[in-house]
Amino acid sequence: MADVRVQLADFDLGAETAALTAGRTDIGGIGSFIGTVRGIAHGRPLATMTLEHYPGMTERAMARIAAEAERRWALLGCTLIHRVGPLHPGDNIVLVLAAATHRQPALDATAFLIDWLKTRAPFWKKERFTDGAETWVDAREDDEAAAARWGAL
Amino acid sequence: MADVRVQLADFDLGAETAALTAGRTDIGGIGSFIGTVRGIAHGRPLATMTLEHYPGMTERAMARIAAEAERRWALLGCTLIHRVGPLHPGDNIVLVLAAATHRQPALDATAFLIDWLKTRAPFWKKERFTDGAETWVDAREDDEAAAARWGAL
Amino acid sequence: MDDAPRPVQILYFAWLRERVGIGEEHLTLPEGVDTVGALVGWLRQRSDRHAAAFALAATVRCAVNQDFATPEAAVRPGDEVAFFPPVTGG
Amino acid sequence: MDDAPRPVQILYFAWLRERVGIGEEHLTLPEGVDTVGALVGWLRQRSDRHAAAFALAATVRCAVNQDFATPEAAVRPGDEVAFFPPVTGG
Repeated sequence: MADVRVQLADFDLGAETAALTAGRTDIGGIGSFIGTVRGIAHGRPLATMTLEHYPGMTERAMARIAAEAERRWALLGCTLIHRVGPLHPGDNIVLVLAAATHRQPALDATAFLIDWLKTRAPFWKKERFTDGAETWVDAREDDEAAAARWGAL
Repeated sequence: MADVRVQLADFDLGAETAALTAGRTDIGGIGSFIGTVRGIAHGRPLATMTLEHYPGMTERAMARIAAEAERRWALLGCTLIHRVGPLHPGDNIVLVLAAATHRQPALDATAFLIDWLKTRAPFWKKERFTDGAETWVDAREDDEAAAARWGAL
Repeated sequence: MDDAPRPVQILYFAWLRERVGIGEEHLTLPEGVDTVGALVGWLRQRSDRHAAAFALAATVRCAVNQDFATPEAAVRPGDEVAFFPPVTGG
Repeated sequence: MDDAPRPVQILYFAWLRERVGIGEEHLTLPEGVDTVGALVGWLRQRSDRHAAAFALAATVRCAVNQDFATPEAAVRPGDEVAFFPPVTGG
């Protein structure tokens, strides 16, 4: 069963990895991805990035994405944490962890999970720049293309 | 410049990631892979796995592999740590970290780095089983195939 | 034996919420408004703000009862229907 | 004006080290032993242990001065030449 969370607080990569692997000797590889807030967006200095979500549906969508990864690969552990609320440059946004007996399923599942999280879980980013201007981030076509690599749900 | 280390001691994923990203706001994604010792090898319970290396050449090979990743992708950070000496089931063996502006180069570089570490850096694993039997691990053909995906050096 | 018709809970997120001006409304749908597409057409006529929110209908996504839904999807009394832009998390 | 010929430093790792029985030896190579392939042929004749170590030559890898090398690679006095099995790290 995957561990799926939406939270305001930051996460701790080391602690989450330790929790996933504690006391286990069946795991051979752990892939992870962390997405972070960059200080420049579209060439302009960013003040804050605010993450909005759809409480209820977001957690369901994340659990479904994790279940799909577990269906495709024999995962021994899977953690998805996505932050919401106001974030600042350098802050963590999202954590994906996938553990398996070998590296290939762990790494493939990690890539799959972040691709699908980006395109199939209801989160929306609003950028506020240092000059006060605000804009909702547009969906990227290459995110759709990356997600489509893995085939339809 | 990549941070490349061969060491007896364990590593700390959280601390290494923090060191890679400290004070930076240009990073958008960090991929990582950790390889760990499994408690069962070839169906037999493992007591210890001992990692041998070629001091000097190993560090050179790792630095070269990291430089090749930095040539292929615009990495903003890269850490390779490989442990040597006697390890036990559940222990960490190897850490790969790759940071970039976006997730795709970070994840691709992570996969590349572990594939090439496995096939181009001089390390050798010896397994000792709980019944006392010892054996040197054979190179795997699918590791060669995985490394070959990335083309020749 | 008439039951009072149950309203539909309508949710707006991100720039749809900002354009409509509210995050949530409970509306009893008239006869014939029984799909996502029909609901969008009906909502557009409720106010200038609704019309503005749905002006670019091609960029609006929908979920019915927390599952992604197409314009053809059925909407029934008591449903939770959400409208939002393409997602941009991760 | 004769210089004493400088020896070659030969290193063995993993099961090659175990079969040869030592991890390192310093040997002055005779005339004509000037490639990796020729060195392997010469080492094989030094002892039964060397012969056993190189019995499966196809599974032995080599590095000259810490760079992977093929049987055709040159070996010169003063070089560091290492023999080892295919690598299995990671």
